[in-house]
Amino acid sequence: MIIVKYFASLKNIAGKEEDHFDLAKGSSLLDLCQAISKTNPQLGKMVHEKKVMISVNLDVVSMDHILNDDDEVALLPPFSGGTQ
Amino acid sequence: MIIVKYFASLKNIAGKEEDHFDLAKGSSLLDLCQAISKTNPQLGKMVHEKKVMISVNLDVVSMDHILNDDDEVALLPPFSGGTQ
Amino acid sequence: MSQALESKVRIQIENFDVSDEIEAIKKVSPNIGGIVTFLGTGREQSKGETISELNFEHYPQMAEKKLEEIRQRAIEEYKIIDMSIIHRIGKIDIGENIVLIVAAGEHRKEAFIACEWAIAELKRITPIWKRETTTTGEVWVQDTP
Amino acid sequence: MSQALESKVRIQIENFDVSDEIEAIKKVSPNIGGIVTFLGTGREQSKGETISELNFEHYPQMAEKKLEEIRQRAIEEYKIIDMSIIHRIGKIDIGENIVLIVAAGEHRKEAFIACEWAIAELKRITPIWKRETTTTGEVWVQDTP
Repeated sequence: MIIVKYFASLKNIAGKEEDHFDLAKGSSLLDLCQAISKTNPQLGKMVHEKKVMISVNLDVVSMDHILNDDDEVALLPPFSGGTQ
Repeated sequence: MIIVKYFASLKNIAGKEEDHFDLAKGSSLLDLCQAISKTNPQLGKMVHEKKVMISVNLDVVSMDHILNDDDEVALLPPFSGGTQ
Repeated sequence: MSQALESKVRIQIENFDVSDEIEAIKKVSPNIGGIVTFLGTGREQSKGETISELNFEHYPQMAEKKLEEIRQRAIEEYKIIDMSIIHRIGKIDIGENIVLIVAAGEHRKEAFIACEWAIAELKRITPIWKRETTTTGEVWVQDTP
Repeated sequence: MSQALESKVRIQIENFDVSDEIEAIKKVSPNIGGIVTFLGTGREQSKGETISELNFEHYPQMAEKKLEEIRQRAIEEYKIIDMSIIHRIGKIDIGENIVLIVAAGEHRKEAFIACEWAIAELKRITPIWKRETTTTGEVWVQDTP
Protein backbone atom coordinates (compact mmCIF):
# COMPACT_ATOMS: atom_id res chain seq x y z
CA MET A 1 0.00 0.00 0.00
CA ILE A 2 1.23 3.47 -0.93
CA ILE A 3 0.38 6.44 1.33
CA VAL A 4 -0.37 9.69 -0.53
CA LYS A 5 -0.41 13.02 1.33
CA TYR A 6 -1.91 16.28 0.11
CA PHE A 7 -0.79 19.70 1.31
CA ALA A 8 -2.12 23.28 1.36
CA SER A 9 -4.50 23.96 -1.56
CA LEU A 10 -4.34 20.34 -2.69
CA LYS A 11 -6.11 19.23 0.49
CA ASN A 12 -9.15 21.23 -0.65
CA ILE A 13 -8.95 19.81 -4.16
CA ALA A 14 -8.50 16.25 -2.92
CA GLY A 15 -11.11 16.76 -0.20
CA LYS A 16 -8.83 14.94 2.19
CA GLU A 17 -5.36 15.04 3.73
CA GLU A 18 -4.32 11.52 2.96
CA ASP A 19 -5.10 8.69 0.54
CA HIS A 20 -4.05 5.08 0.10
CA PHE A 21 -3.45 3.25 -3.16
CA ASP A 22 -2.77 -0.43 -3.82
CA LEU A 23 -0.53 -0.85 -6.84
CA ALA A 24 1.07 -3.85 -8.49
CA LYS A 25 4.64 -4.61 -7.38
CA GLY A 26 7.16 -2.65 -9.47
CA SER A 27 4.77 0.22 -10.21
CA SER A 28 6.37 3.60 -10.87
CA LEU A 29 5.47 7.06 -9.61
CA LEU A 30 3.90 7.60 -13.05
CA ASP A 31 1.61 4.60 -12.48
CA LEU A 32 0.54 6.10 -9.14
CA CYS A 33 -0.17 9.46 -10.78
CA GLN A 34 -2.41 7.75 -13.32
CA ALA A 35 -4.29 6.07 -10.47
CA ILE A 36 -4.67 9.45 -8.69
CA SER A 37 -5.87 10.96 -11.97
CA LYS A 38 -8.63 8.37 -12.23
CA THR A 39 -10.00 9.17 -8.77
CA ASN A 40 -9.48 12.94 -9.13
CA PRO A 41 -8.99 14.27 -12.69
CA GLN A 42 -8.34 17.84 -11.45
CA LEU A 43 -5.39 16.65 -9.37
CA GLY A 44 -4.22 14.48 -12.26
CA LYS A 45 -4.24 17.49 -14.59
CA MET A 46 -2.18 19.56 -12.12
CA VAL A 47 0.38 16.76 -11.84
CA HIS A 48 0.48 16.36 -15.62
CA GLU A 49 1.02 20.11 -16.08
CA LYS A 50 3.78 19.99 -13.43
CA LYS A 51 1.94 22.43 -11.19
CA VAL A 52 2.79 20.20 -8.25
CA MET A 53 6.02 18.57 -7.21
CA ILE A 54 6.01 15.05 -5.88
CA SER A 55 8.17 13.62 -3.14
CA VAL A 56 8.69 9.99 -2.20
CA ASN A 57 9.89 9.42 1.36
CA LEU A 58 10.74 13.13 1.71
CA ASP A 59 12.76 13.49 -1.51
CA VAL A 60 11.55 14.92 -4.80
CA VAL A 61 11.97 12.21 -7.44
CA SER A 62 11.24 11.69 -11.15
CA MET A 63 8.24 9.90 -12.65
CA ASP A 64 10.14 6.68 -13.39
CA HIS A 65 10.93 6.17 -9.70
CA ILE A 66 9.81 2.66 -8.62
CA LEU A 67 7.56 2.60 -5.57
CA ASN A 68 7.72 0.14 -2.69
CA ASP A 69 5.13 -0.92 -0.18
CA ASP A 70 4.57 1.71 2.58
CA ASP A 71 6.28 4.46 0.61
CA GLU A 72 5.05 7.92 1.58
CA VAL A 73 4.26 10.01 -1.49
CA ALA A 74 3.38 13.70 -1.12
CA LEU A 75 1.82 16.09 -3.62
CA LEU A 76 3.37 19.50 -3.03
CA PRO A 77 1.93 22.70 -4.51
CA PRO A 78 4.39 25.58 -5.09
CA PHE A 79 6.03 26.55 -1.81
CA SER A 80 5.37 29.92 -0.19
CA GLY A 81 7.37 29.88 3.03
CA GLY A 82 9.42 32.84 4.22
CA THR A 83 8.04 36.26 3.34
CA GLN A 84 7.39 38.17 0.15
CA MET B 1 42.11 80.98 18.35
CA ILE B 2 41.79 77.63 16.58
CA ILE B 3 41.12 74.49 18.61
CA VAL B 4 42.91 71.36 17.37
CA LYS B 5 41.88 67.89 18.55
CA TYR B 6 43.88 64.69 18.28
CA PHE B 7 42.34 61.23 18.23
CA ALA B 8 43.43 57.63 18.80
CA SER B 9 47.13 57.07 17.94
CA LEU B 10 47.62 60.79 17.25
CA LYS B 11 47.01 61.58 20.93
CA ASN B 12 50.13 59.58 21.75
CA ILE B 13 52.14 61.29 19.01
CA ALA B 14 50.93 64.76 20.00
CA GLY B 15 51.32 63.94 23.69
CA LYS B 16 47.97 65.65 24.31
CA GLU B 17 44.30 65.54 23.34
CA GLU B 18 43.89 69.15 22.39
CA ASP B 19 45.96 72.12 21.22
CA HIS B 20 45.33 75.79 20.54
CA PHE B 21 46.84 77.88 17.77
CA ASP B 22 46.64 81.62 17.14
CA LEU B 23 46.74 82.35 13.43
CA ALA B 24 46.44 85.53 11.39
CA LYS B 25 42.94 86.31 10.11
CA GLY B 26 42.32 84.65 6.75
CA SER B 27 44.69 81.75 7.42
CA SER B 28 43.92 78.48 5.64
CA LEU B 29 43.95 74.91 6.89
CA LEU B 30 47.32 74.58 5.14
CA ASP B 31 48.68 77.45 7.26
CA LEU B 32 47.48 75.67 10.38
CA CYS B 33 49.12 72.42 9.28
CA GLN B 34 52.42 74.24 8.84
CA ALA B 35 52.09 75.63 12.36
CA ILE B 36 51.37 72.12 13.69
CA SER B 37 54.37 70.82 11.76
CA LYS B 38 56.63 73.32 13.49
CA THR B 39 55.58 72.20 16.98
CA ASN B 40 55.48 68.52 16.04
CA PRO B 41 57.34 67.49 12.86
CA GLN B 42 56.14 63.85 13.13
CA LEU B 43 52.49 64.99 13.03
CA GLY B 44 53.33 67.40 10.21
CA LYS B 45 54.84 64.58 8.16
CA MET B 46 51.74 62.40 8.62
CA VAL B 47 49.50 65.25 7.50
CA HIS B 48 51.77 65.96 4.53
CA GLU B 49 51.72 62.28 3.52
CA LYS B 50 47.92 62.29 3.87
CA LYS B 51 48.04 59.60 6.56
CA VAL B 52 45.48 61.61 8.51
CA MET B 53 42.25 63.27 7.44
CA ILE B 54 41.38 66.67 8.78
CA SER B 55 37.92 67.94 9.69
CA VAL B 56 36.85 71.50 10.42
CA ASN B 57 33.70 71.83 12.49
CA LEU B 58 32.89 68.12 11.92
CA ASP B 59 33.32 68.10 8.13
CA VAL B 60 36.34 66.88 6.20
CA VAL B 61 37.61 69.81 4.11
CA SER B 62 40.46 70.60 1.72
CA MET B 63 43.73 72.41 2.56
CA ASP B 64 42.62 75.74 1.07
CA HIS B 65 39.70 75.98 3.50
CA ILE B 66 39.84 79.36 5.32
CA LEU B 67 39.68 79.10 9.10
CA ASN B 68 37.71 81.32 11.45
CA ASP B 69 38.18 82.09 15.11
CA ASP B 70 36.95 79.24 17.39
CA ASP B 71 36.89 76.70 14.56
CA GLU B 72 37.31 73.13 15.79
CA VAL B 73 39.89 71.28 13.71
CA ALA B 74 40.44 67.56 14.24
CA LEU B 75 43.26 65.31 13.06
CA LEU B 76 41.75 61.92 12.28
CA PRO B 77 43.87 58.80 11.74
CA PRO B 78 42.39 56.05 9.53
CA PHE B 79 39.08 54.88 11.00
CA SER B 80 38.66 51.37 12.39
CA GLY B 81 35.10 51.20 13.65
CA GLY B 82 32.81 48.22 13.08
CA THR B 83 34.55 44.86 12.97
CA GLN B 84 37.09 43.23 10.72
CA MET C 1 17.36 30.00 27.44
CA SER C 2 15.00 27.20 26.43
CA GLN C 3 16.01 23.68 25.47
CA ALA C 4 14.67 24.28 21.99
CA LEU C 5 17.56 26.63 21.23
CA GLU C 6 19.91 23.66 21.19
CA SER C 7 18.59 22.73 17.76
CA LYS C 8 19.83 25.05 15.02
CA VAL C 9 16.98 24.23 12.63
CA ARG C 10 13.41 24.40 13.88
CA ILE C 11 9.82 24.68 12.74
CA GLN C 12 7.60 25.80 15.57
CA ILE C 13 4.28 27.43 16.45
CA GLU C 14 5.64 29.67 19.20
CA ASN C 15 7.55 32.90 18.62
CA PHE C 16 11.34 33.07 18.86
CA ASP C 17 13.64 35.70 20.34
CA VAL C 18 16.30 37.03 17.97
CA SER C 19 18.75 37.98 20.75
CA ASP C 20 18.50 34.51 22.30
CA GLU C 21 19.21 32.88 18.93
CA ILE C 22 22.20 35.16 18.34
CA GLU C 23 23.61 34.46 21.81
CA ALA C 24 23.19 30.72 21.19
CA ILE C 25 25.16 30.86 17.94
CA LYS C 26 27.88 33.05 19.49
CA LYS C 27 28.71 30.15 21.83
CA VAL C 28 29.85 28.06 18.85
CA SER C 29 33.17 29.90 18.42
CA PRO C 30 35.12 32.87 19.84
CA ASN C 31 36.11 33.67 16.26
CA ILE C 32 32.69 34.84 15.17
CA GLY C 33 33.09 38.47 14.11
CA GLY C 34 30.08 39.09 11.88
CA ILE C 35 26.51 37.88 12.36
CA VAL C 36 23.94 38.63 9.68
CA THR C 37 20.30 37.87 10.40
CA PHE C 38 17.25 37.95 8.19
CA LEU C 39 13.90 38.30 9.92
CA GLY C 40 10.75 37.97 7.85
CA THR C 41 7.64 39.53 9.35
CA GLY C 42 3.95 39.60 8.41
CA ARG C 43 3.18 42.56 6.12
CA GLU C 44 -0.18 44.27 6.04
CA GLN C 45 -0.22 44.74 2.26
CA SER C 46 0.14 42.01 -0.37
CA LYS C 47 -0.49 42.79 -4.04
CA GLY C 48 -2.74 45.70 -3.12
CA GLU C 49 -4.84 43.68 -0.69
CA THR C 50 -4.99 44.24 3.04
CA ILE C 51 -4.03 41.17 5.00
CA SER C 52 -5.59 40.48 8.39
CA GLU C 53 -3.70 37.29 9.20
CA LEU C 54 -1.40 34.65 7.78
CA ASN C 55 -1.34 30.91 8.33
CA PHE C 56 1.59 28.68 7.59
CA GLU C 57 1.52 24.92 7.09
CA HIS C 58 4.48 22.61 6.54
CA TYR C 59 5.23 19.03 5.58
CA PRO C 60 6.65 17.70 8.84
CA GLN C 61 10.02 15.93 8.60
CA MET C 62 10.58 16.97 4.97
CA ALA C 63 10.60 20.70 5.85
CA GLU C 64 13.05 20.19 8.74
CA LYS C 65 15.22 17.99 6.49
CA LYS C 66 15.38 20.70 3.82
CA LEU C 67 16.27 23.39 6.38
CA GLU C 68 19.08 21.20 7.71
CA GLU C 69 20.32 20.69 4.13
CA ILE C 70 20.35 24.47 3.64
CA ARG C 71 22.25 24.95 6.91
CA GLN C 72 24.88 22.35 5.98
CA ARG C 73 25.35 23.75 2.48
CA ALA C 74 25.65 27.31 3.80
CA ILE C 75 28.39 26.25 6.20
CA GLU C 76 30.28 24.24 3.58
CA GLU C 77 29.87 26.41 0.50
CA TYR C 78 30.09 29.87 2.03
CA LYS C 79 32.62 29.05 4.79
CA ILE C 80 30.56 30.46 7.60
CA ILE C 81 30.97 29.16 11.15
CA ASP C 82 27.34 28.27 11.79
CA MET C 83 23.76 29.03 10.79
CA SER C 84 20.39 28.67 12.46
CA ILE C 85 17.05 28.66 10.66
CA ILE C 86 13.68 28.94 12.39
CA HIS C 87 10.29 29.09 10.67
CA ARG C 88 7.00 29.50 12.47
CA ILE C 89 3.80 27.72 11.46
CA GLY C 90 0.14 28.31 12.36
CA LYS C 91 -1.50 31.71 12.70
CA ILE C 92 0.69 34.82 12.34
CA ASP C 93 -0.58 38.36 12.87
CA ILE C 94 0.65 41.47 11.04
CA GLY C 95 4.05 42.55 12.36
CA GLU C 96 4.79 39.18 13.93
CA ASN C 97 7.94 37.19 13.28
CA ILE C 98 7.67 34.47 10.61
CA VAL C 99 11.16 33.30 9.76
CA LEU C 100 14.67 33.87 11.10
CA ILE C 101 18.00 33.04 9.54
CA VAL C 102 21.17 33.70 11.51
CA ALA C 103 24.49 33.41 9.64
CA ALA C 104 27.63 33.69 11.76
CA GLY C 105 31.02 34.10 10.11
CA GLU C 106 34.51 35.21 10.96
CA HIS C 107 33.92 38.20 8.73
CA ARG C 108 30.82 39.94 7.50
CA LYS C 109 31.16 39.23 3.79
CA GLU C 110 30.49 35.50 3.87
CA ALA C 111 27.76 35.96 6.49
CA PHE C 112 25.84 38.35 4.20
CA ILE C 113 26.16 36.05 1.19
CA ALA C 114 25.16 32.92 3.14
CA CYS C 115 22.17 34.61 4.80
CA GLU C 116 20.76 36.00 1.55
CA TRP C 117 21.31 32.68 -0.23
CA ALA C 118 19.64 30.73 2.59
CA ILE C 119 16.37 32.67 2.60
CA ALA C 120 16.10 32.37 -1.20
CA GLU C 121 16.84 28.64 -0.99
CA LEU C 122 14.34 28.22 1.86
CA LYS C 123 11.61 29.68 -0.35
CA ARG C 124 12.68 27.49 -3.26
CA ILE C 125 13.00 24.03 -1.68
CA THR C 126 11.24 23.95 1.70
CA PRO C 127 7.70 22.53 1.80
CA ILE C 128 6.01 25.36 3.68
CA TRP C 129 2.84 27.08 2.48
CA LYS C 130 1.23 30.38 3.36
CA ARG C 131 -2.50 31.10 3.48
CA GLU C 132 -3.45 34.78 3.48
CA THR C 133 -6.68 36.02 5.03
CA THR C 134 -7.98 39.24 3.45
CA THR C 135 -11.32 41.06 3.51
CA THR C 136 -12.31 38.97 0.47
CA GLY C 137 -11.49 35.59 1.99
CA GLU C 138 -8.68 33.11 2.38
CA VAL C 139 -6.21 32.10 -0.28
CA TRP C 140 -3.20 29.79 -0.45
CA VAL C 141 -0.28 31.76 -1.85
CA GLN C 142 1.16 29.92 -4.83
CA ASP C 143 3.77 32.17 -6.33
CA THR C 144 7.28 30.83 -6.24
CA PRO C 145 10.06 33.42 -5.88
CA MET D 1 12.06 49.56 26.49
CA SER D 2 14.48 52.31 27.38
CA GLN D 3 14.26 55.93 26.29
CA ALA D 4 17.48 55.50 24.36
CA LEU D 5 15.73 53.31 21.79
CA GLU D 6 13.83 56.34 20.55
CA SER D 7 16.97 57.50 18.77
CA LYS D 8 17.76 55.43 15.68
CA VAL D 9 21.46 56.36 15.65
CA ARG D 10 23.48 55.98 18.82
CA ILE D 11 27.02 55.69 20.15
CA GLN D 12 27.03 54.28 23.65
CA ILE D 13 29.13 52.49 26.24
CA GLU D 14 26.42 50.09 27.37
CA ASN D 15 25.36 46.97 25.48
CA PHE D 16 22.23 46.88 23.29
CA ASP D 17 19.58 44.21 22.81
CA VAL D 18 19.03 43.14 19.19
CA SER D 19 15.41 42.05 19.77
CA ASP D 20 14.54 45.37 21.41
CA GLU D 21 16.03 47.29 18.47
CA ILE D 22 14.11 45.15 15.98
CA GLU D 23 10.83 45.60 17.87
CA ALA D 24 11.43 49.37 17.95
CA ILE D 25 11.90 49.55 14.17
CA LYS D 26 8.87 47.32 13.51
CA LYS D 27 6.69 50.03 15.07
CA VAL D 28 7.59 52.39 12.21
CA SER D 29 5.31 50.69 9.66
CA PRO D 30 2.99 47.67 9.32
CA ASN D 31 4.45 47.18 5.85
CA ILE D 32 7.84 46.01 7.02
CA GLY D 33 8.28 42.51 5.65
CA GLY D 34 12.05 41.98 5.72
CA ILE D 35 14.50 43.05 8.42
CA VAL D 36 18.21 42.45 7.87
CA THR D 37 20.59 43.04 10.73
CA PHE D 38 24.35 43.06 10.90
CA LEU D 39 25.92 42.47 14.30
CA GLY D 40 29.66 42.87 14.66
CA THR D 41 31.22 41.10 17.63
CA GLY D 42 34.68 40.99 19.18
CA ARG D 43 36.78 38.21 17.64
CA GLU D 44 39.52 36.42 19.52
CA GLN D 45 41.93 36.24 16.56
CA SER D 46 43.20 39.16 14.52
CA LYS D 47 45.99 38.67 11.98
CA GLY D 48 47.24 35.64 13.87
CA GLU D 49 47.34 37.41 17.23
CA THR D 50 45.15 36.52 20.18
CA ILE D 51 43.09 39.47 21.36
CA SER D 52 42.21 39.83 25.02
CA GLU D 53 40.13 43.00 24.75
CA LEU D 54 39.15 45.81 22.42
CA ASN D 55 38.67 49.50 23.13
CA PHE D 56 36.76 51.87 20.90
CA GLU D 57 37.05 55.64 20.88
CA HIS D 58 35.00 58.08 18.79
CA TYR D 59 34.93 61.75 17.86
CA PRO D 60 31.75 62.87 19.63
CA GLN D 61 29.23 64.74 17.49
CA MET D 62 31.04 64.02 14.23
CA ALA D 63 30.59 60.25 14.60
CA GLU D 64 26.85 60.60 15.38
CA LYS D 65 26.50 63.02 12.47
CA LYS D 66 28.09 60.53 10.06
CA LEU D 67 25.88 57.68 11.30
CA GLU D 68 22.78 59.83 10.76
CA GLU D 69 24.02 60.67 7.24
CA ILE D 70 24.40 56.94 6.53
CA ARG D 71 20.90 56.25 7.86
CA GLN D 72 19.33 58.98 5.72
CA ARG D 73 21.17 57.90 2.58
CA ALA D 74 20.21 54.24 3.14
CA ILE D 75 16.54 55.20 3.40
CA GLU D 76 16.63 57.45 0.33
CA GLU D 77 18.93 55.54 -1.99
CA TYR D 78 17.90 51.97 -1.21
CA LYS D 79 14.18 52.63 -0.56
CA ILE D 80 14.09 50.94 2.80
CA ILE D 81 11.52 51.97 5.43
CA ASP D 82 13.96 52.71 8.25
CA MET D 83 17.40 51.92 9.63
CA SER D 84 19.00 52.05 13.04
CA ILE D 85 22.73 52.11 13.71
CA ILE D 86 24.31 51.60 17.13
CA HIS D 87 28.03 51.47 17.89
CA ARG D 88 29.53 50.83 21.29
CA ILE D 89 32.62 52.57 22.63
CA GLY D 90 34.92 51.81 25.54
CA LYS D 91 36.11 48.35 26.55
CA ILE D 92 34.70 45.35 24.67
CA ASP D 93 35.44 41.74 25.58
CA ILE D 94 35.70 38.82 23.13
CA GLY D 95 32.24 37.75 21.96
CA GLU D 96 30.62 41.01 23.01
CA ASN D 97 28.48 43.13 20.70
CA ILE D 98 30.28 46.04 19.02
CA VAL D 99 28.03 47.38 16.29
CA LEU D 100 24.47 46.80 15.11
CA ILE D 101 22.81 47.85 11.88
CA VAL D 102 19.11 47.13 11.40
CA ALA D 103 17.65 47.67 7.92
CA ALA D 104 13.88 47.31 7.59
CA GLY D 105 12.26 47.13 4.18
CA GLU D 106 9.03 46.04 2.58
CA HIS D 107 10.98 43.22 0.96
CA ARG D 108 14.21 41.52 1.78
CA LYS D 109 16.23 42.53 -1.26
CA GLU D 110 16.59 46.23 -0.47
CA ALA D 111 17.12 45.47 3.23
CA PHE D 112 20.11 43.22 2.43
CA ILE D 113 21.67 45.78 0.08
CA ALA D 114 21.16 48.70 2.47
CA CYS D 115 22.51 46.80 5.48
CA GLU D 116 25.66 45.63 3.70
CA TRP D 117 26.26 49.11 2.25
CA ALA D 118 25.76 50.77 5.64
CA ILE D 119 28.38 48.74 7.51
CA ALA D 120 30.94 49.34 4.75
CA GLU D 121 30.12 53.06 4.76
CA LEU D 122 30.31 53.18 8.56
CA LYS D 123 33.85 51.81 8.41
CA ARG D 124 34.76 54.26 5.66
CA ILE D 125 33.44 57.58 6.98
CA THR D 126 32.75 57.33 10.71
CA PRO D 127 35.43 58.64 13.10
CA ILE D 128 35.65 55.62 15.39
CA TRP D 129 38.91 53.91 16.27
CA LYS D 130 39.73 50.50 17.68
CA ARG D 131 42.59 49.65 20.04
CA GLU D 132 43.43 45.96 20.33
CA THR D 133 45.03 44.50 23.45
CA THR D 134 47.10 41.38 22.76
CA THR D 135 49.72 39.47 24.73
CA THR D 136 52.35 41.76 23.16
CA GLY D 137 50.68 45.04 24.10
CA GLU D 138 48.16 47.55 22.86
CA VAL D 139 47.85 48.85 19.33
CA TRP D 140 45.54 51.25 17.53
CA VAL D 141 44.18 49.50 14.44
CA GLN D 142 44.89 51.63 11.40
CA ASP D 143 43.87 49.59 8.42
CA THR D 144 41.01 51.03 6.43
CA PRO D 145 38.68 48.51 4.77
